[in-house]
Amino acid sequence: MIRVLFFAQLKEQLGCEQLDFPSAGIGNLADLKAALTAQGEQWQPLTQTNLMMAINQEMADLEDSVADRDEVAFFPPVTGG
Amino acid sequence: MIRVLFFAQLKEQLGCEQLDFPSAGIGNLADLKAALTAQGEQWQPLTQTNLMMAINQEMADLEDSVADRDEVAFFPPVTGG
Amino acid sequence: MISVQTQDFSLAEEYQALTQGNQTDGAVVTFVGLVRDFNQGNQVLGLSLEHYPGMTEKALAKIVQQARAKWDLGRVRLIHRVGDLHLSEQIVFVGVSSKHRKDAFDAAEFIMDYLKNDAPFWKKELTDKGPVWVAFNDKDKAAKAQWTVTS
Amino acid sequence: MISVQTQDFSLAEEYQALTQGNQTDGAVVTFVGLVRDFNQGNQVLGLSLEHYPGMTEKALAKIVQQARAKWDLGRVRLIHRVGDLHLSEQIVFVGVSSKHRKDAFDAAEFIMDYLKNDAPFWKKELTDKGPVWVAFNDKDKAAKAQWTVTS
Repeated sequence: MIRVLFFAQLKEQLGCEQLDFPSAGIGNLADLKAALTAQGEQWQPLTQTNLMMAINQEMADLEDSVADRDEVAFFPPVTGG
Repeated sequence: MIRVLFFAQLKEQLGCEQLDFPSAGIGNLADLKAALTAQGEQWQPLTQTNLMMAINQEMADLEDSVADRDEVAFFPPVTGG
Repeated sequence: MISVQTQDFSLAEEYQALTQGNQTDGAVVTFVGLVRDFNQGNQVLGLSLEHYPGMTEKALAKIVQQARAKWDLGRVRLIHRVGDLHLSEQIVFVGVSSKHRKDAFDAAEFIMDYLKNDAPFWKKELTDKGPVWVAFNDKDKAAKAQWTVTS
Repeated sequence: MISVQTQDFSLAEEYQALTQGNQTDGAVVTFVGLVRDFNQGNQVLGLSLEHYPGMTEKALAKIVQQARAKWDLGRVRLIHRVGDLHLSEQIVFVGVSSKHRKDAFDAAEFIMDYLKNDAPFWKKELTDKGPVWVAFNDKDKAAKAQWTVTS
């Protein structure tokens, strides 16, 4: 399984904070995002532009590989400081 | 008279902190500097390069006019902060 | 010293930690970010700061490491608060000591510019029109970009 | 607030003066310059700061005015000590508050860069080789020059 986390307004839009998603067939972040979005209408917020992603708590891109037991996060551009 | 002040190492080199100098014949800072230097060997430190000057407590150049009762200062480049 | 915390911090204590027993650094630059009353067109009453525990600390450590690689720095302290904050409360602290002032100024500004782009914090402002997630500011992207151009 | 003084200053008090009752400024940058142990090849034990009373205050006021003309600043505080100072003692303080951090960073650095060139202070260091007048640093001239190029 892949542990998937959502933060800030994305978390509110999805109505979901975290979930475990089957890693079968998931090669990279793009695959994971597509598989999540395919679950239904309520996952459309994942298609918004400018979303940021992390794999195992490091910033990542859609092409980066994802493996079983990885921790993946999707979130809006950061606004701290 | 022109009130003339010296600071820092220039003051030590000249052995003089301030003096009143006759304003007759003094048109600008260059004139004043030349007249001071002409007083004798001990005034040679005034010919060193990079000396800074002020007239009435504002930074000034050799071409700037000096008049009777002005306060003029000669000093090395500043090193505060 | 890097800390992500709910409690407030003291500039005086941070300055003490930057300077005590430190005879080699002649320059100390500090930055404090505070909750201000007006942002992106809204009257702000307070804000709530969410973050990504675990990743936040790693991201901040990486930013400080990048700053140390670019400049000759003495001590660096970085604190970011999370949770609910009221108007005028302190949000973030960066303190840098160094031998020369330019290194301290550049590093402190660099750390803030990178933090604004790379550290997983999100601000939700409580405004007179209700809660509003703060939008990313493109000026922050430009501020980060300048460091790769001029280096 | 601009002050030329023999007595020490407190960063905590200065920060208080920059922020108290100030809800509009979200950014505060401070710089403190201290007597450090090694400068221009000499072991420093302390220093003596001479200045040009009267002109000093005018020069500092002009520098702050120049900074205010370039950036949107809230409060600005500038303190420079004179007289005899020991190792690790505080020499100079600049504090700037503003709505946006870049203005505060730029203004604080600008004020220091201009002070280093235009304010009539002279440092005599007490070193292990005896008293030495500090030589003007060409890096300070370059630091000032950058502001007219990039503005």
